[in-house]
Amino acid sequence: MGELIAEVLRWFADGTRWSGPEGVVQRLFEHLQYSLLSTVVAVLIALPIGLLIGHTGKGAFFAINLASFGRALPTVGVVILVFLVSGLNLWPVYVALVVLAIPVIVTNTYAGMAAVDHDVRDAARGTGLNGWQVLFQIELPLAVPLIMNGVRLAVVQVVATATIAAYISFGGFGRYVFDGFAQNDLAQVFGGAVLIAVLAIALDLALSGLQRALTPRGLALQRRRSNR
Amino acid sequence: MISFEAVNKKFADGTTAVRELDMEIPEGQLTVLVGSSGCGKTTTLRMINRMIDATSGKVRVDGRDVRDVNASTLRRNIGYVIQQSGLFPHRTIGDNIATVPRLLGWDRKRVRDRVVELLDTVGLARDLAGKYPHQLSGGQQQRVGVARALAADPPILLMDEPFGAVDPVVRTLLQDELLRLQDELHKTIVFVTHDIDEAVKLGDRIAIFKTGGHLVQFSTPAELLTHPADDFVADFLGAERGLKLLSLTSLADVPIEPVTTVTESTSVAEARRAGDGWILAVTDNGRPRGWVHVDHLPADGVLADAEPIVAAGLTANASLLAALDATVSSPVGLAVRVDEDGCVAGVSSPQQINERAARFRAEVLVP
Amino acid sequence: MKPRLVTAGILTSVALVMTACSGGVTSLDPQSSQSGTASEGALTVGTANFSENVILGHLYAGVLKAKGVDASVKANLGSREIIVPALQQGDIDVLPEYQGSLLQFLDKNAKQSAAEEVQQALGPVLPKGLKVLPYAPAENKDVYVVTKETADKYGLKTLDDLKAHGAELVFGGPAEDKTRFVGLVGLKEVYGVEFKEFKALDAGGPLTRGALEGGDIQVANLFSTDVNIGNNGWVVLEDPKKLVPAQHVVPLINESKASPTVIAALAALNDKLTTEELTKLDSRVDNDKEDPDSVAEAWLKEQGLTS
Amino acid sequence: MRWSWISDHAGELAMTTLEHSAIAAVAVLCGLVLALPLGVLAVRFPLLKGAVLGISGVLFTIPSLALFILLLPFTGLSYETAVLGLTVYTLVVLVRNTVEGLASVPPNVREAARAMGYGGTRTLLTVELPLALPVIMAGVRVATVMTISLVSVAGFIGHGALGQLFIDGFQRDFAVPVIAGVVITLMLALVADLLLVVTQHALTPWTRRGR
Repeated sequence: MGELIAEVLRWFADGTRWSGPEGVVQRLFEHLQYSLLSTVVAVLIALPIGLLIGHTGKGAFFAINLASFGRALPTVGVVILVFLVSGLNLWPVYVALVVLAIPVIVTNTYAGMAAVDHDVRDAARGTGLNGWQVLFQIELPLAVPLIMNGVRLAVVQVVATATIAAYISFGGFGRYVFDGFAQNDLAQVFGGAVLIAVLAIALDLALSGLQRALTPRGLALQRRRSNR
Repeated sequence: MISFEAVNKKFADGTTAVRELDMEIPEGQLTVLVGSSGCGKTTTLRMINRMIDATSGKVRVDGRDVRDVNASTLRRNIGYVIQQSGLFPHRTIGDNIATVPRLLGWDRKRVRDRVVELLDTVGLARDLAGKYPHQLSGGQQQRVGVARALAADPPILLMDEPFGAVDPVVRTLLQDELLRLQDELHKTIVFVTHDIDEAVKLGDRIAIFKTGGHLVQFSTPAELLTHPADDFVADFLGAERGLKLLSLTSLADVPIEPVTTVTESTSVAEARRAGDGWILAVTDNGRPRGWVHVDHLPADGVLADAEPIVAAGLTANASLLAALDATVSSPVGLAVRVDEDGCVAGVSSPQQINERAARFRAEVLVP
Repeated sequence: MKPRLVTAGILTSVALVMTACSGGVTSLDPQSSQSGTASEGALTVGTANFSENVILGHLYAGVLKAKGVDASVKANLGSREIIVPALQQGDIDVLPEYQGSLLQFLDKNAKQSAAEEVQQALGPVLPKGLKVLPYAPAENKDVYVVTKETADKYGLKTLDDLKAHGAELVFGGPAEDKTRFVGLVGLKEVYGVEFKEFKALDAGGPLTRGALEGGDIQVANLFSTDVNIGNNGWVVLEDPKKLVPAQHVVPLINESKASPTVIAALAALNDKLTTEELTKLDSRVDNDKEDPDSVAEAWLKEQGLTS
Repeated sequence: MRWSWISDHAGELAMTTLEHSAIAAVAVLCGLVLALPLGVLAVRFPLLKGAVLGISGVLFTIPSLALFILLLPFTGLSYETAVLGLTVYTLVVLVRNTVEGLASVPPNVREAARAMGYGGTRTLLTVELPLALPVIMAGVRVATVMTISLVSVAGFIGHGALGQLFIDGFQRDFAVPVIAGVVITLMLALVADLLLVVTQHALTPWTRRGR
């Protein structure tokens, strides 16, 4: 074990590891590209669905089961299936990652909407806000913390799963995992896993900053108080 | 004026919340809908601003069927206050109050001025405008709820158990405030509660609902207390119907007897000379302080040292019930009367109060 | 119970469960419980992650079953780099191998090229406990393939010709090519070829073929038995300096499992296993989408190896 | 598309499905048996709580394939590697839910138990754990469905059960086994989830709506 760690450290210490077309920096950009693009697309699809379900209260059953369904969908199978249809391009990766992220975001958005105080929603309607105004002025701001929890969870999963891009010859940190596996070079696998974990944690931290920034001040104060 | 014509409301799960309701809610008055839970009172209220649409029948506001008006437009012209205030937690107090004016497209300055005006109206400090709802007490939040409902000066105010979640002391305070506001504003207020005492205290008219959505009686509080329509209403009003009746009339017509008062800074020796038995101690500016027995005075010092038995002063607006209560808790069996400034004007005896009660009973019973 | 006792109890149970989860569970797996002992018990044939190797695995298992050996197949385990250690550990017992690649895997400096030499050289370098059985006539070499257009454009015939144009070409093959002698290392050392880029794909599978077809790569590491090469009119670059050694199919086996029955069964298979036959088998799986197991089963019957 | 492949391999598919279920079930059970005590300890010792939850959070960011590969030097290309790797992932969910479940027990219930003379262990076993059960079971459901899906990743180390179908289909450019694998995995997850819902319903009679 100690030997492996020493090897991993040597792997990281290798100066040529970091630059060039196969360097860590290039792989980082690739990994970010797969992960972020997928997450953004997933948000664009999932957020409206979650908001709609939460706002109308219809399809909650669908939302809850979608989560189960999404978790059960084997990513490797999806990648391969799309690959067999689309051929050698990035579609398999994006489809699999988007499909992975959507359920998490939908259910968390729905949960966020469902958690909006019934009285507040009632008062908003009773005060004369129309459906869209209730959604965008009241429900959405109040659901932001939970929606962002969903996005964070999705990003962590997507970053870890973007490893699969390397299986069908593309880049990202997954390259180190698959190459290391094929070459029986565990230090490389370990290095790749560490890079992926660090990236996931870093993105999660960045998003928690965004979450704080997006959370309305009144709500943040309230939460801080009720946590005390 | 709000009217219900043969209104029924059946929910999807099969329960009937309101059955064949015919009711006319008079303009400029405070009408209370009261009943136990599940009697349809809240449903009735929510049909007025179309939070719920009736299954059949017509709900009219100023003669117009509410179904003919866009729901949001309708609601912007009807103030709405609910339990727990329903304030938007992510918006400041000022923004909360400004909700409807902004929806109506008022300019910025007008909105700002209105917010300040309303904070004054409901008795809140102006600097609360920048705070968030959770930074306020329950009572304050409820006042903000009222201010928000009043923001665009709607002729109608719907209040759904607005004081249900605050403690009794604050509730009494808020009820008094509401009565004071109504004295000034003369809105058409529809107020839902399950508390019959609150209904009697606030309502110009009271509608009693029975489980299953029946309106059982719709009349003035006095008529309700003296002529309950049936056993259900009588039961609902409770055992102390007579006493509740006393809360409906004031001390105004009860004569005031003079009383000897001694200021609390008077020395004990001097106070002894003022009389024997119980004497009424007052503050230096004439407000009632309490009853003191000369035998219980300390050896020396001033009257205040004797720790008087507190006696609250009653204005002419105070109810006979409150006066009777004061006589019972007073060591001398007298209610202390004060003028508008709160200065002691004299006392009234239980006999005098009872005489007035008897006359009142006769007045309301006769028709 | 005192809190401390509870804690101790919990820790003990955690420890017990951990042991149970890692050890006790083994018994649920029919294959892994008898590794390392006896000879004629159950036997697991492992295979690498490409079709031909999977077919070979099923052929091995088929002839062994016919001789009463309780054989099963664990297919698609990965690259040699992963499977050979698994063989040593007893996770699998037999592996269809290819002479030259195996030799260079075990001895990076091995330069033997002819079949018999390679077979001889394997003996001493094999890890303890493993041995190779006699090899089959069938051979499947790593080949470096370009499309007709590429060959014409750059005038490519042999690997030597690549040297001048390597900087313009992308090379694709399995990820292990990057570090193997029969791969980037040997191409550079023997032919002085350096490519513009290396793309890690798969072992002569759909990725590599697809990438060559689609122009993502210009030079592909495929296998000589791949019928797609001929079907697509692709050009196999000649190997005048014998970078790729003889690659006859050879069973690599755990010594403890190499009973006379097993040896005899696999030898009988060898007699029928020619390059031509192997190519046909590959084609049925890769092109006709038949299943490796059923293709193997039918062929064994046809050849009279099973009844 | 040769759909007959499915009927030709019905028996094999059934066996593979069973194998898949077994791997997932063993992983979740091992995870549960480890997570319950870990969760209890984490709730008892706040210092441990941060560490346990932190570690499980980090584990979640490691790609499952990398974890399987990194276990190879210890357990080889074996069934244990698959189960061990999957168990680690179930812990992420199960420990968290055990902690949350125990934390969700109303303090007054705990107080009441103590007031009636229950000791710590008795309170834990007869009051806290049963009341935490709905949250724990929710975790078991998530972990089970997730594990059923993750088993296929173990296909890269030869123990993917239904996941082997994906790799097989990939090698041969043949979609039918892949589709079969995906569909069966989903159905398996659905059935497992349903079974767990029924189990939870039976285990927690007090959570049912009285009517």
